[in-house]
Amino acid sequence: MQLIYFARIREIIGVSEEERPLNEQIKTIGDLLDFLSLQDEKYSCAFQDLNAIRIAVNQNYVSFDHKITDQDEIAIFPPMTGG
Amino acid sequence: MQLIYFARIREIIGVSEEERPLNEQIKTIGDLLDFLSLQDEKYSCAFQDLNAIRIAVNQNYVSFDHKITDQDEIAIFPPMTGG
Amino acid sequence: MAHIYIQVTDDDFNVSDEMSKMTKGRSDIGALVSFTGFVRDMHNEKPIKKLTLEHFPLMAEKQLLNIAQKAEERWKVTDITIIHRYGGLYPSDQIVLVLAASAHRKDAFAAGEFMMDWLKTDAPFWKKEQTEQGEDWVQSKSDDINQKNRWT
Amino acid sequence: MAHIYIQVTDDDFNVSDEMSKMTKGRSDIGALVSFTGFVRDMHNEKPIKKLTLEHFPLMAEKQLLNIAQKAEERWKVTDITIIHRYGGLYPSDQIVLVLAASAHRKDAFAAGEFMMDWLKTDAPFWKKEQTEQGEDWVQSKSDDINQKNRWT
Repeated sequence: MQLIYFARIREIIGVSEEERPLNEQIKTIGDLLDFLSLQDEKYSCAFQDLNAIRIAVNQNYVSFDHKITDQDEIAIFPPMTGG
Repeated sequence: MQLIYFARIREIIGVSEEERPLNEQIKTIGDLLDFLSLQDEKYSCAFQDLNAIRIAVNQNYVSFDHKITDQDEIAIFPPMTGG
Repeated sequence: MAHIYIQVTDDDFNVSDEMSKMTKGRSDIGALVSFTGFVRDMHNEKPIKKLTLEHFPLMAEKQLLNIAQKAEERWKVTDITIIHRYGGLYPSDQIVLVLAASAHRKDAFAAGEFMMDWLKTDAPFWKKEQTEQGEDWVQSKSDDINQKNRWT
Repeated sequence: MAHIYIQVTDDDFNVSDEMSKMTKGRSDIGALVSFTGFVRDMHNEKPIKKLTLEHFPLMAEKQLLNIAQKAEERWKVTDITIIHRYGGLYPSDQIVLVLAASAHRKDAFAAGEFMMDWLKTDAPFWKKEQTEQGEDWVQSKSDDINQKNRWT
């Protein structure tokens, strides 16, 4: 799966995108965030406050219980401040 | 007093303004409309539906019980359709 | 105190020019809402050939200023422009322009809509329509009075 | 079906040009509401030197279209334009333009305000402010979420 980060999340993680293989521990967005947080402090810091995390899969907003596939483009970012 | 008419009222009465002396029968706007209506069919026709009459004295909206003086400029017109 | 600019005219206006006059050199304005009213080619299912606006000149300026001041009292607006035309107009012609500027969008939207609602019922203008069937005065709408009354 | 025009760009826009594109040759439009958002020189009592807008390109266009279509479903609008800028902006620069045209003013105002409320919370743009003290991301406001939720 393709992971994309924006704004504050991108700055903390230090890259704007990365490719990761799906594994059996990761079924949902929530699992993915947990998995990454255990891998590295940067992720656990970026995903610390889940109220300040928004997710889009293939450019559509989804909730943390959304199921993911290996072909998904998963964007992780803070609440939007457009307009 | 100076009387000014607009729109449909002006067309029915046939003049856009006229000078009239105040007399003892006329204390309020309501009295003025009654007095004019008795003078001529044009006025009684124009003032027939009081719901469709608006009044401004010296360019301020007033109600039918507003007291008038001989120096007043009294505008009589239908509901506005601006904007 | 908001900057208020009122104009009652038989000339056309340019929205962009009016916006530029208002915002030029200003960096305290975060939100600018505009309303432009146009003559439509249909009204009550009748094709419109021409629209003539009669007005009460002195009172029109006074009332427009009055409406702008009421808006200024209710919302945090920095600038207001109201331009209202009179005379003979044709379908697609501009009739009225209202601009409301503010630091924040909510005040600008509310002030703009409030002023338009007042204009419909309290600005001394009267519209006469010319159709194939002849000429007739546009009736005021009870809906417009309800719109205005929701602000009180 | 309303005519919808969406643009995500690092260029400036001209409000009058966008209005003309929309209304040219049209006599079914009675009401045109515009919202223009500008960079202010102050935010949370701090002087702003620069504002940088980051965005998610593909999704931005998709979401703006989505927002326009939601507005079109709810109100009788004939035309919608949304232009949103990204990149480096300075105080008094234009950020966003929303136009909503309709036969009647009520639909145009409601659609315009609805789209702006959605843009604030659902358009994938993020603002970073540069002040004397350095750079920081603009926090989303709970007030904006409340504004948006009043439409649901």
